[in-house]
Amino acid sequence: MNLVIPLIIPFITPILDGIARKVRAKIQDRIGPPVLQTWYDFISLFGMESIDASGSLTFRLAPYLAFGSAMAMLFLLPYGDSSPFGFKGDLIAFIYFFALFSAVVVLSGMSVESSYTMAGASREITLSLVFKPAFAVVVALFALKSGSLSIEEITHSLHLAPSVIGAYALLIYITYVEAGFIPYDIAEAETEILGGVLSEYSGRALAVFLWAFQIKRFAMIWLLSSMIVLPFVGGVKALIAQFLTALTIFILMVVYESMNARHRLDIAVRKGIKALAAGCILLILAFFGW
Amino acid sequence: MTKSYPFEPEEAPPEYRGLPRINPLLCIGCGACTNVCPPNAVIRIDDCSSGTRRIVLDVGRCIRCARCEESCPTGAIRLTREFEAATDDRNDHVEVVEMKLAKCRNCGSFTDYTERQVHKVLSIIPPGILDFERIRDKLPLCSECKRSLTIINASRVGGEWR
Amino acid sequence: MIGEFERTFGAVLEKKTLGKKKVLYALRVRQEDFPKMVRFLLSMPTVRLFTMVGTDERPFEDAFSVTYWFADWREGEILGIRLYVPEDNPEYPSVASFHKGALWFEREVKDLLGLYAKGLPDPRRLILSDDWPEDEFPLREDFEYYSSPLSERKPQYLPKIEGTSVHAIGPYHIALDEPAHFRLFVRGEEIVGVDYRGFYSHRGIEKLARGRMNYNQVCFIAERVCGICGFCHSTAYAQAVEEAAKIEVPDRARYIRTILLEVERLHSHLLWIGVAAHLTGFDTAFMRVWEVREKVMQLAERLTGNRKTYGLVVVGGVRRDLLDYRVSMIEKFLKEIKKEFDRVVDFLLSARSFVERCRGVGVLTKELAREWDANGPVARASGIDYDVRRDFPYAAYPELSFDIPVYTEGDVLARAMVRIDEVRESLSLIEQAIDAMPSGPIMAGFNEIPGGVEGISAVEAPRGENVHYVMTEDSNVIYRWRIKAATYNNLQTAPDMLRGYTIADAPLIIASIDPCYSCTERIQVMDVGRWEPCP
Amino acid sequence: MKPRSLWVFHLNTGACNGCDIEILDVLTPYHDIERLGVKLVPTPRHAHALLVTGPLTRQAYYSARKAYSAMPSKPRIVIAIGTCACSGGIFYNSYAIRRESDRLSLEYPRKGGTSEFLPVDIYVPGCPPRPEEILYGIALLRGLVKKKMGGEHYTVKELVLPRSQFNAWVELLLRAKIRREIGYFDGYALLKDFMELVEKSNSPEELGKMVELMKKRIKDSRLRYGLEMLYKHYIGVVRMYESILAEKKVVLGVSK
Repeated sequence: MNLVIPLIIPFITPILDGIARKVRAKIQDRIGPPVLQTWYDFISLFGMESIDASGSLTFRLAPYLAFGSAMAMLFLLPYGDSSPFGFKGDLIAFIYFFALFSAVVVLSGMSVESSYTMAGASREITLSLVFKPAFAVVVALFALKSGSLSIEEITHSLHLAPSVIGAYALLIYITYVEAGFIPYDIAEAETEILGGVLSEYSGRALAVFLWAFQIKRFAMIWLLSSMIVLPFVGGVKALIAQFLTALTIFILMVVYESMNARHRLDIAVRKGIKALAAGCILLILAFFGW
Repeated sequence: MTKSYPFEPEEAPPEYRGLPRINPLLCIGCGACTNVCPPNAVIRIDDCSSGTRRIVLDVGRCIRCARCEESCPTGAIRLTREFEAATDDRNDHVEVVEMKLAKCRNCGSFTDYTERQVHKVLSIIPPGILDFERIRDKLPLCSECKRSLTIINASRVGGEWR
Repeated sequence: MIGEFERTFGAVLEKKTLGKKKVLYALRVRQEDFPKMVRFLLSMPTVRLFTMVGTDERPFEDAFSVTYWFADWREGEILGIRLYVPEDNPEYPSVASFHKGALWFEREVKDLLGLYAKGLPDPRRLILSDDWPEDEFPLREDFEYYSSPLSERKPQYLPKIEGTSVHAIGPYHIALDEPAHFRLFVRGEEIVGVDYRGFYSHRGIEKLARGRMNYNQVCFIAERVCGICGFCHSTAYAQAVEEAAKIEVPDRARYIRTILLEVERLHSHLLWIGVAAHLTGFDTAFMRVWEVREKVMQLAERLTGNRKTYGLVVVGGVRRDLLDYRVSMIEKFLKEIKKEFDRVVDFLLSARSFVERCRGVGVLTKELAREWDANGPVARASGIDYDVRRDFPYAAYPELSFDIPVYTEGDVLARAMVRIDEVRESLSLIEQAIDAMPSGPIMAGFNEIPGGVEGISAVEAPRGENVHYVMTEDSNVIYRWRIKAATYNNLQTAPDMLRGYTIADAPLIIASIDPCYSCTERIQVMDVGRWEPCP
Repeated sequence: MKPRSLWVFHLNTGACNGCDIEILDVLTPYHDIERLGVKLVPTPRHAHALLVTGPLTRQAYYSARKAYSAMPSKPRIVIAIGTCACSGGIFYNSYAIRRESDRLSLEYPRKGGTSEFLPVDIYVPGCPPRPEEILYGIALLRGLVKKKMGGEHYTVKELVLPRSQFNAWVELLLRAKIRREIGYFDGYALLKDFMELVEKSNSPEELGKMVELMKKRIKDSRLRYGLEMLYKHYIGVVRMYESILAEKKVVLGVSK
């Protein structure tokens, strides 16, 4: 049972993307594609050849590695009462796979001689250098406050404190950024760098890569929703509550996304540094027991 | 806000300049449209051996400026309000009107205008303005014969043709 | 300008008056005086290089000619200096060596006519395709418009700047609707140098008009110089012919032209605002602005029969009248557009992330704008108070009142603000024009246009001045027709605007010119993805 | 092939912009092509289909071919948007246009455009095509609508001449006049009504009265103006005709 849920989720994410497109369409005063459109897209992409644009192994393996790490992120998350592979330090493993995902993206971008993928890769590195530490600081705060590095244990042993509230706020922000919504979809900006690392992928490999991005996005949001729901609800109800919360967060994020223009890298980095600084201050506060 | 087209039919506004269409009942093959058409979408092809003229309209070349409509003396070519011209075969865009060329009364070869043109010209000349019967005799002449007739006329100074 | 010029140089020149405040001088001897004259003219603060025309005048003057046209926008005067260039030694002194704005003009004349400007700073090929042979010049009279000689493909790119990598935008890039090839030399994300190879949309329109068409057919190809400001081009062309042939256009036709010119400005500016939002990933604003624009398009379709306002202008007037019901339709649409436009602009400008992207980006100083002869919203955003509608009045503009928005910041935001303000001005202009529209015919009666006469006319397109020059020939044919689109000058400022900013800004900066490659390139800059490796 | 998902790459081969803007326009709320599963993608690598616009200039040819070859080999759909892409349009035989075939002046369907170098699946003519026209083309590709165009070849024998003799001659002369007064579009429609009055009336005076009556019926001031002018020109033509008859000159030759 535990294993089934994270195996189902990848099949739900394209539908969520379809919902996002529908919501965006509604905000833009139009009908939009059918909810299953992303699925149709994937099915047709799976039927297409994938062109090997670079000839390097990294380029060919990257989509599958990204998919693998996104799936690993899913398996480490709690679903209701239990997590399939939850262990004492699963949050660390989560961060590991999360960083691996970025690394794969960067490597795939570097493996092609195209200024667009290069630009995408370098943007991904720059963003990672700021936002990944900020995420780590938040995690450290939670660990400090709960004395644990397991997601489940953290959620059950957190106590309300100013620093914890601050950490939640920061977590929401970082989730938004790492989920790659505008204004932070800088590394995959279509109108600037033609989709960044994705620009050289085609057919099947593109579908796998896009799918991996969606799963990763969902995993980030699921983590956030777990952190919000699990302290209050338990049992089967928790799973439903998690899902509904994740859906709500997702839709809210889509709505916020469609009200914004993309940031330039330097602006995003400046905001990231502010988030990191805020995280550090919170950590100090937490250290002193607030 | 979104329209339901293409799932429901839609009409272009009454002022719209859509696909041109030739009405073969009215076309006299004068080629006025072929002279004014900026992209040469309407062309005139004369086949002197079989004595036919084809007016060929290619919608896939047409820029829908309606100069042909403006210049057509009989109102045969009109821009409709239709716009759905997408197809997988370019031959679907072609409209051909074929008609007979007039035969020269003098030498029997084909002239560079059509029987319909002759017919039209004769039917619109107001009574009394032209010497009716004569013209009827002389009208279908090929350019060769016309030229020689002009020379003959010029040599007959003061003659009845001046 | 004309008075002072004549006092200083009048003695060595042959004078020909083209119209009120329009003079053409021919300099037959002592071409070395020419740079002095140009320096003298350009030293005046309100004089700009208007356009430059190269003509094959061998059939009647036994030489080629190049004519530099200058415009004094304060006094509304236009002055041309014609140099005759002999066939056996096709050289003339370069203006581009001291005035940047002349660079493309001289490169163009070199490509199309084979006339070489002595001292031309950048003699690379500009207009013709890379596979065009070196010794064929399409605008010469002995070249047939339909022949298309092939040779080996030799692209000419600028050498890479030391220590940089090349980031190509184009020829096919989602941010550019048209093919153009910018090669950005970048250090990290910062742009340090730019190379442009454009003219992917060169379609040889000027030669087609000479080879295949009569003067009235040219109107329809003039519209297709550009799909956005087509009406401006056909109006400018028709006005040039009308000026040359001294055709008096009926008042009603002038008003109808004005209304449609402003309708076109509306749709073009709305288009631009939407595209700017789209380029920064702000698709909601893009959709909403275009929703308003769609109304303008529907209006245009009902007024002219075509969504792009094509097919209305002919020499001597217009082809369709505005019946009463169409006028009331304009009023109804205007009311809706006005209300919705205010709403979407508030929405767009309330998004901080969008404004942050535009402010302080792509700055073009007033000095640089002068040097490159920038015009239209680009110039007005850099503090140059110049608008053809006011300074060289045409159509019904002299009878209407309007403000010209001028900003001094010179950044993308200023250019956006100029356009937003102009949309409001356009709305008021259309209202005024409707109220003042006289009755009467819509086309002038005339039979033929005379041969051997010249006309020059400018129209303020949404992007700036479109200058059309016409020289006629007998039997209703145009001998030489020269189109200068606004982007022709504005695009040349792009490298200066791009330098120092980042790759992320590049599409937005390029777009802020509102470049119209097809306009510029009838006879077009950018770099491509991996499928187009630069040789 | 009836794809439910169609990712398109937009390829401009030297178009005037008109078609390109209309392609963007189909994305926007009124038309919303995303309904049909169409998405504009940034690189040909992602694309199922190419939307080609423009008459194929020589400079654009090389990059266009590269973009095509960068697409995945299946399905590689090519959609020619606009008259230029279908056949070269108004620019078809310019020196700057790439050509593989001769541009004879007498061949049909006319040669030029995208089909010069790529196999085209759907042609969508129009200058520029209305957004609805593009939607229709995509719907045709997806098999949602039926084809409406078909080639026609007429060899009709009979000829219809709506008017004859004097009135037909007058109509021809008035056509040229009304074009200058209120334009061909409204003018010709008005002229048709006017000619019906002419046919009904027996004398210019009677016609004058009928025109006055008709003017009262028409609300539009411009049409009233047009009618007035038509009557004026009609009288002018009648006078001219009478004076020609009076001078008893026989005119040789037929005016066009």
